[in-house]
Amino acid sequence: MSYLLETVDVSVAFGEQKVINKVSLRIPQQRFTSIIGPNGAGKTTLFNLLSGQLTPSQGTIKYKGQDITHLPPAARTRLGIGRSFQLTNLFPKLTVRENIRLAVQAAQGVRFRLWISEAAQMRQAEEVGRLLHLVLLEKKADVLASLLAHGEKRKLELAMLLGLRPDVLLLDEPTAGISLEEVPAVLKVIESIKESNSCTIILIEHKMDMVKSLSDHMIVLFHGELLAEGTPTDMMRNEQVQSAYLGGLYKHDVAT
Amino acid sequence: MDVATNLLVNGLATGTLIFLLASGLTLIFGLMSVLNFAHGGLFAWGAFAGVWLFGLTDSFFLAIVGAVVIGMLLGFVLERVLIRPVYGDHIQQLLVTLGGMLVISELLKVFWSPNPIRAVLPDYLQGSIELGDIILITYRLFVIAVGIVVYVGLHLLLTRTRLGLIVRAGVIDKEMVQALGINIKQVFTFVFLLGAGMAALGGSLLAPYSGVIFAEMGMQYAILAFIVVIVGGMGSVQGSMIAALLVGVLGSFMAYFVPELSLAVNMLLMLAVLLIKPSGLFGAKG
Amino acid sequence: MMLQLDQIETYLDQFHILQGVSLSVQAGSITVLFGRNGAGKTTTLRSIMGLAPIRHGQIRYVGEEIGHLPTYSIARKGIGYVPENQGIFHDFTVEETFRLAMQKNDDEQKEKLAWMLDLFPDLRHYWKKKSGYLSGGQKQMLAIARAYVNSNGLLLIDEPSKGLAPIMVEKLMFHIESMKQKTTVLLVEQNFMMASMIGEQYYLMDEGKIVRGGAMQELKDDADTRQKYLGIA
Amino acid sequence: SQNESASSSGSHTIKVGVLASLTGPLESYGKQTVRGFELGLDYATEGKREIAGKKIEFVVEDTETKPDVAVQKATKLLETDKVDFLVGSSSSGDTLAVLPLAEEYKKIMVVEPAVADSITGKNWNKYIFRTGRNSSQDAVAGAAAIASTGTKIATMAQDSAYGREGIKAFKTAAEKLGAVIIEEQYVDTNTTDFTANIQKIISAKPEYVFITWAGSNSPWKQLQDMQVQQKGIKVSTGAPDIAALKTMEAMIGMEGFSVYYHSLPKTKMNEWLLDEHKKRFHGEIPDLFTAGGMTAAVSIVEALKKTNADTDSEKLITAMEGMTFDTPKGTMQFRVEDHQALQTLYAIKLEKKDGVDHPVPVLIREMTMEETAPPVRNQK
Amino acid sequence: MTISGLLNHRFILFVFLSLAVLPFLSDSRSMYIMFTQIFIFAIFAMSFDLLLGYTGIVSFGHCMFFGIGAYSVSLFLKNFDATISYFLLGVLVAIVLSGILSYLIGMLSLRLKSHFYAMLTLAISQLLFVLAEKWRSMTMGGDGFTFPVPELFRDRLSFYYVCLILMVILFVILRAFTHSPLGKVLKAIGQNEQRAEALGYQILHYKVIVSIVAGVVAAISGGLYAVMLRFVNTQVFSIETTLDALLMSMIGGLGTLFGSILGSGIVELAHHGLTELAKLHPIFERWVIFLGLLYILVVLCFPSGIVGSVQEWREKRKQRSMQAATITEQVE
Ligand SMILES: Nc1ncnc2c1ncn2[C@@H]1O[C@H](COP(=O)(O)OP(=O)(O)OP(=O)(O)O)[C@@H](O)[C@H]1O
Ligand SMILES: Nc1ncnc2c1ncn2[C@@H]1O[C@H](COP(=O)(O)OP(=O)(O)OP(=O)(O)O)[C@@H](O)[C@H]1O
Ligand SMILES: [Mg+2]
Ligand SMILES: [Mg+2]
Repeated sequence: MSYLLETVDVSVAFGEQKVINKVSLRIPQQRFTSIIGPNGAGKTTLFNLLSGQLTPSQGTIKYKGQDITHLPPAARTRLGIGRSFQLTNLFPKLTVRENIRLAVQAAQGVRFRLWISEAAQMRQAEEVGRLLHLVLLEKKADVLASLLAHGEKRKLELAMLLGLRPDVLLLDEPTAGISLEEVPAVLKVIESIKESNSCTIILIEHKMDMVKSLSDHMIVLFHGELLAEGTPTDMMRNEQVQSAYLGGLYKHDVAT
Repeated sequence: MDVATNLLVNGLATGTLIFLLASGLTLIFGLMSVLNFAHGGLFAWGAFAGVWLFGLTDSFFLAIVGAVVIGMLLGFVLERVLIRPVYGDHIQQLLVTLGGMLVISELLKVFWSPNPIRAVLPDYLQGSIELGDIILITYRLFVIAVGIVVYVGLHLLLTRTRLGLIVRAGVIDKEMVQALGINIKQVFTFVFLLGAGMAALGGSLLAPYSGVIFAEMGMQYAILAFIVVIVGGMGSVQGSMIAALLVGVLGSFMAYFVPELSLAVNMLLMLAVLLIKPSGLFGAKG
Repeated sequence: MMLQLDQIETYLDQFHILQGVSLSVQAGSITVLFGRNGAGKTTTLRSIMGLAPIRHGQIRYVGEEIGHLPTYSIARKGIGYVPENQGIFHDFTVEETFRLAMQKNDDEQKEKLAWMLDLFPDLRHYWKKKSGYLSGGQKQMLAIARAYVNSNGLLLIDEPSKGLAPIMVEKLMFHIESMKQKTTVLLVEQNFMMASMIGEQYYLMDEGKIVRGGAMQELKDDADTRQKYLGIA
Repeated sequence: SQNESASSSGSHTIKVGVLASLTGPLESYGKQTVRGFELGLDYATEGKREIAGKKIEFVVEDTETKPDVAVQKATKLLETDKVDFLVGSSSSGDTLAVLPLAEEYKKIMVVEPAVADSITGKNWNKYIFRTGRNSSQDAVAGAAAIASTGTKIATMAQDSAYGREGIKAFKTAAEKLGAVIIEEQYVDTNTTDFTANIQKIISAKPEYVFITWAGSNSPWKQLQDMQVQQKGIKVSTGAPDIAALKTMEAMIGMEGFSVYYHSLPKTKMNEWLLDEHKKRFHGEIPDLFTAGGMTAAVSIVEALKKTNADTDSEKLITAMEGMTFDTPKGTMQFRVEDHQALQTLYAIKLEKKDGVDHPVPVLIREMTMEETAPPVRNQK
Repeated sequence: MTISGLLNHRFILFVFLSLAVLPFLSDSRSMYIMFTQIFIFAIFAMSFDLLLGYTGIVSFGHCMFFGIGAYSVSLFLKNFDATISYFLLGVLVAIVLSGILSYLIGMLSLRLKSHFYAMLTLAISQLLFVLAEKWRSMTMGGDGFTFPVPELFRDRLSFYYVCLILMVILFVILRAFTHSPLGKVLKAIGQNEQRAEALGYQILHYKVIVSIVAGVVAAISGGLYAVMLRFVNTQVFSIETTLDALLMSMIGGLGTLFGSILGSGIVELAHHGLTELAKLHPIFERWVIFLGLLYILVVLCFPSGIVGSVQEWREKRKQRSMQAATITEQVE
C-alpha cells in the first residue's frame, strides 16, 4: 500500500552528535500516530525534518510518493504539511484575529494577490471566527498576541495550524502549558479533527493518558533511533520504554 | 622594496589608529548592539578636548587622560538621557543618536569656533626615524604602542571577567539577567562609558595624526568604525583589530598601486565580507 | 513565614491583572499555585520578582518588605526564578550559562551545581553546547538548575513539568521534594498529579484573585473545587 | 517676472541678496564674505548706503552648503525680498544650483567666492558675473609662481572636481611656461593617511610639489613628517584663510601664491578695509574672502552708478561687461566674454613673524591680471 | 479596498485638500518650493517606510535609488532636450535601473540579518557615490551640473501641483498595496520571518517585491528632486539623504505611510523655522542644536512616531473598554 508520509534512513548530526540516526517511518493516510521518547531523543528534530526546517544529512523523505527531502518549509506547507512549534512562535504585534487570518489566507492560496473579493474576505472572516471559537479564544480575539498568557499562546498556535487546513498535522506538545481544565477542550479539538478524517495527525506528547486515548499507532524514539513502534498498549507494556521513558508512575497502567 | 615596507608600516599604524577608533564601537555596537550614530561625535570631542587640554597643561599625557574623562562624561549623559530609554530598539536608537550627533558636534563649534584647529605634538613625539629609505614617523610608532596596550586590556577585560558574558546575556534577555541578581542597567552604563572613553581616546590620538581637527571630522570616521566592527565580527575584539589593520594596510597599498579604487576599497571589503561570511571575520554565529 | 503576599495589585500597562492577591509560603515547604490559563499565576511570580511591579499591597520576604526593590536586589536576597518561557540565553553554552549564573562561585554553589548536574545528566553531557540547540526539555532542566544554584532561600518555578518526559517529571518531583531541606518552593503547576504529591499548601487562582487556599490534602478531598477550577475529578 | 523687475527698478530701494554658508564646514568663508560685503557697501557709498537717491539694502541667507537649501533661499530672496542682485556663494555646488534662477528671474548674480570654472564655463549664463577668482586663475598664478623652463613639478590634489580641475588648469599653465609635470597624485577626499601618495612624489624626485587643497584634513603635517622638504622637494600651494594658515606651521618657507592676505595689496581701499574691519570687529584683521565680499559690493555699486541706479538687468549687463573697477586688490575688470573678473594675484613666501600666531604670506611679486587671465571656457 | 475606502480618514483628506488650496491663499514661490520639496521627500520617506515600517528591512543605502532617479532624469534633460517626454524617459530609465538593482541586491543579500543588510546597502550606495564622483565626463563630479527643465515644470506653481498629485496618488497606491493581502503578509514577515515561512509564504519573494517597489518609488522622488533643483550633484548619493528619509518616516511614525508625509513636513518646516529664528536671535545661530533636540524629544515623547503614537493611544482606549466589558461580563 502507499504511504502518505515516508522517511527512508534519514539521519541528522550536529557536530559529532547523531541526533537522528537512520530512522525509517511509514505513516499511512488517516492514521493517528504519536511519537514519544525522552527529552532530547530527537522528536522535534524529526518534525523539523518532516516540515523542512532541517534537511537530513542522509536519507530521503517522501510525501504522497513525491521526494520532498530538499523542499523548503514554505513549499511543504503548501503541499499540506502543517506543523506547530514546541516553543510558541507567533506574530507578537498582530492581534489574535490577525494571526489566525494570516494562516487562513495562506490556506486559501492568497499570496501575491493585491486584491480579493468581498466574498473571499467574508469566507476568511467566518473561518477565523470558527477557529477562535474552537480554541476558546473569542474573548481575546482583538488582543495583541504578545499580551497573551502562555497557555493562550499555545491555543493560538493550534488555531493557526488548523487554519492552514493541512493534510498532515505535526503537533509538537500542543498541550504543554495548557491548564488541566482546558486540556480536555483542546483534546476535543484534536479528536474532532481525527473523527472528521480530514487529515492525518502526528503528535509529540508527554501526557501519556492523552497519547493512549488518541493514537492508533505509537513510535518511540530513543537517542535518535527508532526504539520500538506499535499499538499504544504494546508500547506501554514494553520494558525498554518503561525504563527509558515512562518510569515508575505508569507502572499501574501496565497492570490494568 | 623600501616603498612596500613603508606602506606596510604606515598602513599598520593607520590600522591601529582605526582600531582605537573602532574599539569603543566594538563594545557599544558589537557587544551591547546599540546603533550609536553619535559615536563620531565622541571622536571629535576627544580630539578637541585633547588639543585644548594640551594647550592648557602642555602635558600630552594629561591631555589624553582629560580627553578620555570628558568623553566618558559625555558618554554618561548620552547613555542616561538618550540610550537608556531605547535599549533593544535599533530604530529608535538610530533616531535618538542622530539627534545626539547633531547636538554634540554643533556644541563643538560653540566651544571651539567652527574653524579647523591645529593639533600639535610634544617634542619627544615629533619627527621621524629613518632606517635606510624607510621613514618611521615617531608618533605612529607611539600610536601602535597605545593600540597594542588597549587591545590587550580590552581582550583581558572581556575574557578574564564575566563582563562580556553579562552584557551579551543582557542583550538577549534583560529580565532574566536581573533575575539572576545582576544590576544590568549599571553594567550597561559602565560599558557604554568605557566605549565612550575609548572613542575619545581614539579621537585625541587621531588629532595629531592628521595635524588638524574640525567639527565635522566625526561622521566620516564613525562610518569607518562601523565598517571595521562589521567586517571584524560583532563584538569580537580580535576581529576589530584584524579588520582595522586590514583596512589600514589595504588602504595605503591601494592608494599607491591602484589609486582609482582606493576611495571604494573599504566598501568593497565590507561588501565581500558580508556576502561571503555575513557574521564577519571573527563573528560568532554564521 | 518565608514569603508573604498581602493584597498585591498589579497592572500590566493599563490592564488590572492582579486584583488583590494574598498568599504566604512557609519556610521549608512546597506551595503550589493552581489556576487556569490567564488566571494570573505567572504575573504573581513576576510581581514577587519585581518584574511586574506592584501598584498596591506588600511583599515580605523573611520579614523584610521587598515589594518595591529592583529585581536584581530581590534576586540577591536569594530568590531563584524559573520563568515560564525558560529564559534561556540562546547563544550561550551550558557552561557559559552557569558561569554567568554563579556570582559567588563558592563551594556552596559548586556543590549545588554538582548536585544539579547529577540530577540532569544531559546538562553535563551537553556542557559545551549552545543552549539554544538544547531540546525543549533540556532547556527546562537548564533553567531549573540555573535558578537553583544562585538561590539560597526560595525558588519560584513556573510550570517546570511542562514538556518533560514522564520519567523526568518523576525525577524532578523527587528532587524538588528533596530540595525542601535546602530551599522553599513556590510552584506554579498544571500537572495536578505531580503537584498534589509533593505540595503541602496550595492556592487556587482565577481572574487575578486567590479563590481557594489551604492544605493540599483538603484539595485532594474536595472533588467539587477540583472539578470547578481544575476540571478534574 | 518682467514686470516685477520693472516695479523694483521703479521703487526707491535697491536690494541685494547675499547667499553664503553660515553653518556647516564652510561657515567661516561665508561669514568673511558677509562682513566684506557690508564693508564694501559702506565704502562705495561713503557710508550713505544709497546711490542716486536710491537706498541700497542687502539680505543675507544661509545656504548651509546644501544645493537644495541654496535654491530655496535664492528663490525666497528673488520672490519675497524682490532683490535686484544675487551675491554668492561659498561653495561651488550651491552657486551652480542657483545659476539657473538668475537666468529665470533675469537678475544679475555676482559670484563670490565659489571657484568652479564651470560657473563661468559650461553652466554660465549672461546674468552671471564673478568677482572671485576661478580655479584656472589660481592654477595660472600657482604656475607662474614656480614654473619656468625645465622645472620638474609633481602635483598633489584631492580627488574631487575641484582638485582635478585645478590640476588640469595648472598643468596647461605650467607646461606653457616650459615646466614638466612628472607626477600627479590625487588623494581621496576622506583619507587620513597620505603616506602612499607622498611616497610616490618622493620617489618621482621633482623640484616642486604643487598642491591644490580645499577643506580641513590637510596634508601639511604628513608632508613634514615624511621630510619632503629635507629631500630637496619644495612644496608650493595657495595660501588659504588664516584659520587654515595656522595649521601650516610645517610649511614655513614655502613658496606659492595668495589670493588675498591683508598685508599684501598696497592700495588705499585695502588700508581702509584693514582699519575699518578692525574697528567694527573688535580688532580682527580681514581674511581671505573678506576682500572678495567687499569687491562684490563695490562692483555692484559701480555698475549702478553707471546705469544711474537703474536696476534693469539688460542695462546692467551692458554696463558691467568690460567694466573696470577698484578693489582692495587694485583694479579688476569683468572680461566681456565670460564675465570673469581678471585680477591681481600674489606670488608669496610663508614666513614666521613673531607676534603673529600663523605663518605670514610675504609678497615676492604681484602677478598682473593679464598674467593670471584664465582661458575662456563658455559659449556666449 | 476602494479608493474612497482608502481615504476614509477625515484627517488625511483634510490635509490633502488644504494642501490643494494652499496656493490660492499665498503666491510666494519660495513657499511653493518648500512644499514641493516636502512632497518629494514625503514620497521618498514613504518608500523607505515600506521597507522599514512594514517589512522590517533596514537599509542605509536607500539614497542609491533616489540618486539614480535624480541623475538619470538630469542627464536626459541635459544631454537631449528639455521636454516632458525626455523627462518621462528619464524617469522610466531610472525605474528600470533601480528595479533591476533592487532585484539584484534583494536576491543577493536579503537573507542577511537586519544591520548586516543595512551595512551592505550602505556599501553599495557609497560605491554609486564614488561612481558619480569619478565619472566626471558624465556627472561633473562633486560640483554637479545644471540643466534646463520642461516648460510645465519651470513654473513653480504647476510643479507644486505635479508633485502634490503624484504624492497623493503614490500614497493611495502604496496604501492599497500595504492593505492588500500581500501587504498583510509583509507586516507579518516584519515581525516573525520563520513563522511566516512556516505558514507557507516564501519570505525572499516578498522581500524582493517590496524592495523593488520601494526602490522604484524612491527613484521617482529622486527624479522630481532633480527637476525641482534643476541641478544635481553627488549629494543625492550621500548618507545624509538616506538619513533624511529615515528621520522623516520615523518622526511621522513607521508603518503608517501618512506618517512619512507628516514627518517630511515637520522636518522641513522645523528646519525652515529654525533658520528663520537664527536671523532674529543670536542664540539660534547654532539652530542645528535645536533640530537635534527636536529629534530626541520626538523619540522620547512619541516612541513610535507621531501618527504611530496616536494610533497606539486609540488602540489602548479600545482595549481598556474591551477589558471593562469582559469584566462586567464575568460579574454577571
Ligand atoms: N540545531 C541544533 N544543533 C545542535 N544540537 C541540536 C540542535 N537541535 C537539536 N539538537 C540536539 O538534538 C537532540 C534532540 O533534540 P530535540 O529537540 O529533537 O529533542 P526532543 O526529542 O524534541 O526533546 P523534548 O521532548 O525535550 O522536546 C538534543 O540533544 C539537542 O541538544
Ligand atoms: N503585558 C501584558 N499586557 C496586558 N495583559 C497581559 C500582559 N501579559 C499578560 N497579560 C494578561 O494577563 C492575564 C494573566 O496572565 P498570566 O501569564 O499571569 O496567566 P497565567 O496564569 O500564567 O496563565 P498560563 O497558565 O497560561 O501561564 C492573561 O489574561 C494575559 O492575557
Ligand atoms: Mg521537542
Ligand atoms: Mg503562566
